[in-house]
Amino acid sequence: MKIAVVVFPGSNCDVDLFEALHTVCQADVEYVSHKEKSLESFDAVMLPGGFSYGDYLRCGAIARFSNIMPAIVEFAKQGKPVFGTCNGFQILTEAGLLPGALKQNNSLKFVCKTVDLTVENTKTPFTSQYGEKEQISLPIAHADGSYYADQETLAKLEENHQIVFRYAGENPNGSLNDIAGITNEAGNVLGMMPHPERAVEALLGNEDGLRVFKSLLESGKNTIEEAAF
Amino acid sequence: MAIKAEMSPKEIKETKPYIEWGLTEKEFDFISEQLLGRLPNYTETGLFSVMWSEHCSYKKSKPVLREFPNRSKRVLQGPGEGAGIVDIGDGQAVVFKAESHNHPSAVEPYEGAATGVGGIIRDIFSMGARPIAMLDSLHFGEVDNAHTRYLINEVVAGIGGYGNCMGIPTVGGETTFDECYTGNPLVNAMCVGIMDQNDMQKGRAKGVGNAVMYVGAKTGRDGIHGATFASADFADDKETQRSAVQVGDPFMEKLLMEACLELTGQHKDWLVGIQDMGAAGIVSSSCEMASKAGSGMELILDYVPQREPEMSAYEIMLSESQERMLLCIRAGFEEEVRSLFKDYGLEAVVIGRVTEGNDYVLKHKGEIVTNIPVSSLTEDVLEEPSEETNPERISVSEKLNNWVPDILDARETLGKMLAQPTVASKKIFTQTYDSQVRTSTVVGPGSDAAVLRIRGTKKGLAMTSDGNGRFVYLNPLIGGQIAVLEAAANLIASGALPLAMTDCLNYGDPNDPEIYWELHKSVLGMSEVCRVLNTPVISGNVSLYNENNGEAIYPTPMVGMVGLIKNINGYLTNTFRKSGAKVFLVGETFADFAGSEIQKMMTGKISGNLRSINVNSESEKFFKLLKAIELGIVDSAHDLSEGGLAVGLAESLFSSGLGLKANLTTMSSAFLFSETPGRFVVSVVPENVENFIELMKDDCTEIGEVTTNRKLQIKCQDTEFDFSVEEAQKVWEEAIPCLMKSKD
Amino acid sequence: MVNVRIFVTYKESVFDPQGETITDAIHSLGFSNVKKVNVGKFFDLQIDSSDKKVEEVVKEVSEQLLVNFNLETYRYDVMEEA
Amino acid sequence: MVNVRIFVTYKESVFDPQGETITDAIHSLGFSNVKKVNVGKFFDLQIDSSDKKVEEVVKEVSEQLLVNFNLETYRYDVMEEA
Ligand SMILES: Nc1ncnc2c1ncn2[C@@H]1O[C@H](COP(=O)(O)OP(=O)(O)O)[C@@H](O)[C@H]1O
Ligand SMILES: [Mg+2]
Repeated sequence: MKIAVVVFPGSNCDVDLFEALHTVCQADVEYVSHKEKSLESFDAVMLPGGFSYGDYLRCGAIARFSNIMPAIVEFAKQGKPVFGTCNGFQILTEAGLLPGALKQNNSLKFVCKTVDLTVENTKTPFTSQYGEKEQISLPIAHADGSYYADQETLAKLEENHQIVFRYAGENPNGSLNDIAGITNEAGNVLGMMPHPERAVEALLGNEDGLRVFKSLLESGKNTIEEAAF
Repeated sequence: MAIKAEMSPKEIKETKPYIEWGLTEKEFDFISEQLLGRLPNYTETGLFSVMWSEHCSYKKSKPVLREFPNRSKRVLQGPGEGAGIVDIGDGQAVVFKAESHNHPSAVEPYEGAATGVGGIIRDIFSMGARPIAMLDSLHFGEVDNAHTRYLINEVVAGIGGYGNCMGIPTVGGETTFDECYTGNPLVNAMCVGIMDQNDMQKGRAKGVGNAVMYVGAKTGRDGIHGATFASADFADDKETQRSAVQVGDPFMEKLLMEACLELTGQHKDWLVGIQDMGAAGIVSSSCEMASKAGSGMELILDYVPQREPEMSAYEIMLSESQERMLLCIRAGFEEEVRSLFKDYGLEAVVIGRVTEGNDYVLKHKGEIVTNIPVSSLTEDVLEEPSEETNPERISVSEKLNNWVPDILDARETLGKMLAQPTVASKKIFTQTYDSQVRTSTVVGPGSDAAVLRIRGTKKGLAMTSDGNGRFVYLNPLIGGQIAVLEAAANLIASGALPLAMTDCLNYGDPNDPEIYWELHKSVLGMSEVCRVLNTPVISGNVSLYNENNGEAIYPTPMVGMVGLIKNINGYLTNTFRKSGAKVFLVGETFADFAGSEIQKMMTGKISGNLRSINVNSESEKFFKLLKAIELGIVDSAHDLSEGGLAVGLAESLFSSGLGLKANLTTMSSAFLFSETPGRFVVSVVPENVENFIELMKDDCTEIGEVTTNRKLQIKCQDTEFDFSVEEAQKVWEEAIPCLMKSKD
Repeated sequence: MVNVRIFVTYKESVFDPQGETITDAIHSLGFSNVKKVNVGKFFDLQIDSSDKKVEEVVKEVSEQLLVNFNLETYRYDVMEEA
Repeated sequence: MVNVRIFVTYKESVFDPQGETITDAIHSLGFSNVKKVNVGKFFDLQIDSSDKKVEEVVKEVSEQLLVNFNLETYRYDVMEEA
């Protein structure tokens, strides 16, 4: 499986994603500039955290007009795995690949800490290695992570099991329904505010995020095997 | 400040506007008569006034700074460049420097702090290094009034706002509170970078005909006279300072950093020299680059990218617009550089050339607006000898008996102590900093030093920033010693060998002989410890005139220190890890209450004299402990500072899920709060105890055992008490959030 | 040249933490007669009106970029010709 | 009840990175006739006008809380009585 980590002007967790995949998971991963137009040789796409375009205007609002975006939209439409964390999540909502929006935290402050989460849906390409309702903890680091969608959309998210991660215990930002991460209806696009890529090594004190990447790599094996079969 | 309003040289001589810009009459006359042989024009007078300010010239502090040792086998670049560089083996080097932004932050706390961070980051990547961590050192007034709370909120938000957006983790720092900083908070920032040794760059413009290129943000009228402003005492007259406010654009700086790192890392053949535009903008960067290379320079100001219309030469040269760099590019590669920067959405423009000789020539709108020797701006600055006198408070306190606290209820005293803002948890601030981005932070804010791993190696770096103005105020020499010892102790406790240090020297008005004496004595104290520990000073910054309406701050040297961890898996934190481990106190405890937190808490002020320190034996003890840690026989280590042993024991228990039974029967409860420097609390698992004692000998005393009952149980000579760890932690964590919420 | 001011606000149903915080702060300053505060942002655009219709440009820029319809609504005023 | 809208903008000479970035984004969307974008914020206050003079309240609240005079200036409109 070949994975693209997209770099926008102002992305800054691109290294974190890359290293988690390359060094820790030994996956085949490449940086792809926002200027590129094609994702042809890739099997999965990841949008990193950071401050694309300084988060001026709204987080992710300007990045969604990048050259690479149409290719990402097309990629998602084909049912291939697309993942966004933090700013990546914000870009995916701004681009309409995921419903809803991310507002400023209720505290009005940036918050960097480790939070408890419940894995709500293990039937996605990113969560198959977690147990149903498993409690994990992951770092968050954002100022605008309060998930908002109107009631109708929220009801649909709940009904379709599109909510993949929920804050357990303290809700750190005011997200509706304690939402920390969601997929699109088809389940191949995941956006989440927490940073699994920061929790993949014992040296840094947390390995709970590793299985997001392991799940993806495993799902890749399955599809390749299926194709070979 | 339109061009037509500019005064003629004669008018300048007569009406002396330069005095307001910070130049003295004596200096002006020296410049006209000795250096130029004519009167300087308006633009030239402006250039002199900023380049001869203390901030750019160090004319007052230079004689004192010469005391600092700045060499060791490892030092690759000492003071004199954007930042100092130290060899860490494997062809790699660590690069670091600290910078103060006190005065800008007093006026506009958010942008002042943010642009301080932006400036120090540029210093690091201008050396060819990738910034990997930020630390800060913040000193505010007491948290009992709305203005101080506003300053705190805005400064902290500014530091986080810039660092978070840049993707550089803010991993450590310090925050203290004392009345003397009320009108003049100290906002110091330190940046640490890492590089391959063959990527090292210098701020140098040499090679006749080579291009001087300007990259980054456009020049506006912001921050004109920022450098002189930083060098003068300021009163409450805010109106005139408002124009000096610069706004930071971290997004622009992120692009600038990536572009510059591509240039320094991959196109060394194009590049001759690089320097950031900090204080005094284009003038300081360009003339320093020429001066260091012994070149002349000619700049055409019409080519400088400008944000506002009708800017005069004076304004263009003195502007302190942020996020700009100056490059010297080998002739013939201008187009390549332009296109590299364009790829990042940035402008790179040739604004001049390196010339022969020593002339600094500026042209604007077809006229020569400046033609002076380069060295007149950099080398020829008159050093100002300063008078020194021993302040009366010192000679008085030498004769008095030192205060010793009378503890009625040790448990209650500890509870109150944990809630003192200087002791209490700073999480409410540090959790607004992204301390983990780049996924190399092994230990973030909260322990003695921050620890980062170095990717691709087994090594790690530990780093800390420390300052204790109270001790320096009571005895500058010993206070200076303590400042460096304290920083080194933080690194040792993390398992790191201290390599070198940087500093920010924050003092009052140096024209006051007592303040100059404080500066001099404290630098002597710091230097002595640097020599003994072999931690040379490789970079730093001086911030004088820290006064508000005539009242000086405590003399507050900030020490930033970086250490090397041989094997990252052997790093330690201050938290106890295993029940049954034996707890030792390393170092002896004396009646050191002068300048302590307990004195401040119980008497409302600080007083007394400091006990002198045997620096050599401190150093021996430090290195013995480091050896024990490197041998893997220590389980946790915590150096003791504000609040003394009692606070240190409590902190070692926080979030550990453990307890401690301490037997201190040789100590009266007052000594629990003594702040004797150079002490550590360490825990050692039973199988290592024998080896540990063998190594540490008399320098360690067993004081108790880690338990599972989540209680801090202390028995001393005069009393015995229990404190639930959960309760103690709650007091410690909630103190500052609670103060920050108050409404008066 | 035409100057246009575009006002963007949260939709009625969206909780605005900033508005609440500011209301509290105003009350703690003692201005209890300030009952409610809503916060919004505005964009002043200078538009060269020669080619395309100004209102069209304003609508497109707003709807494509300046406004997130999940949360926000907008209005605009065409101001004096400069 | 009186409704007041307070407009807060950067002072003329203050660098506004947000405005610049948004202008660039608008240009890259193809709207080259948008020459300049300035960003500001506004506050809608509902004020009970019974006791203190409304304008006084607005001034004090703005100057003490809403406006940072290092960088910003403000204006306000008193709107319809609600
Ligand atoms: N207190 C100090 N101790 C050691 N070196 C210092 C000190 N203050 C300044 N320096 C060194 O002098 C040089 C000039 O510093 P400075 O003017 O602050 O740099 P910048 O131009 O980046 O603001 C730097 O190399 C700095 O490291
Ligand atoms: Mg510099």
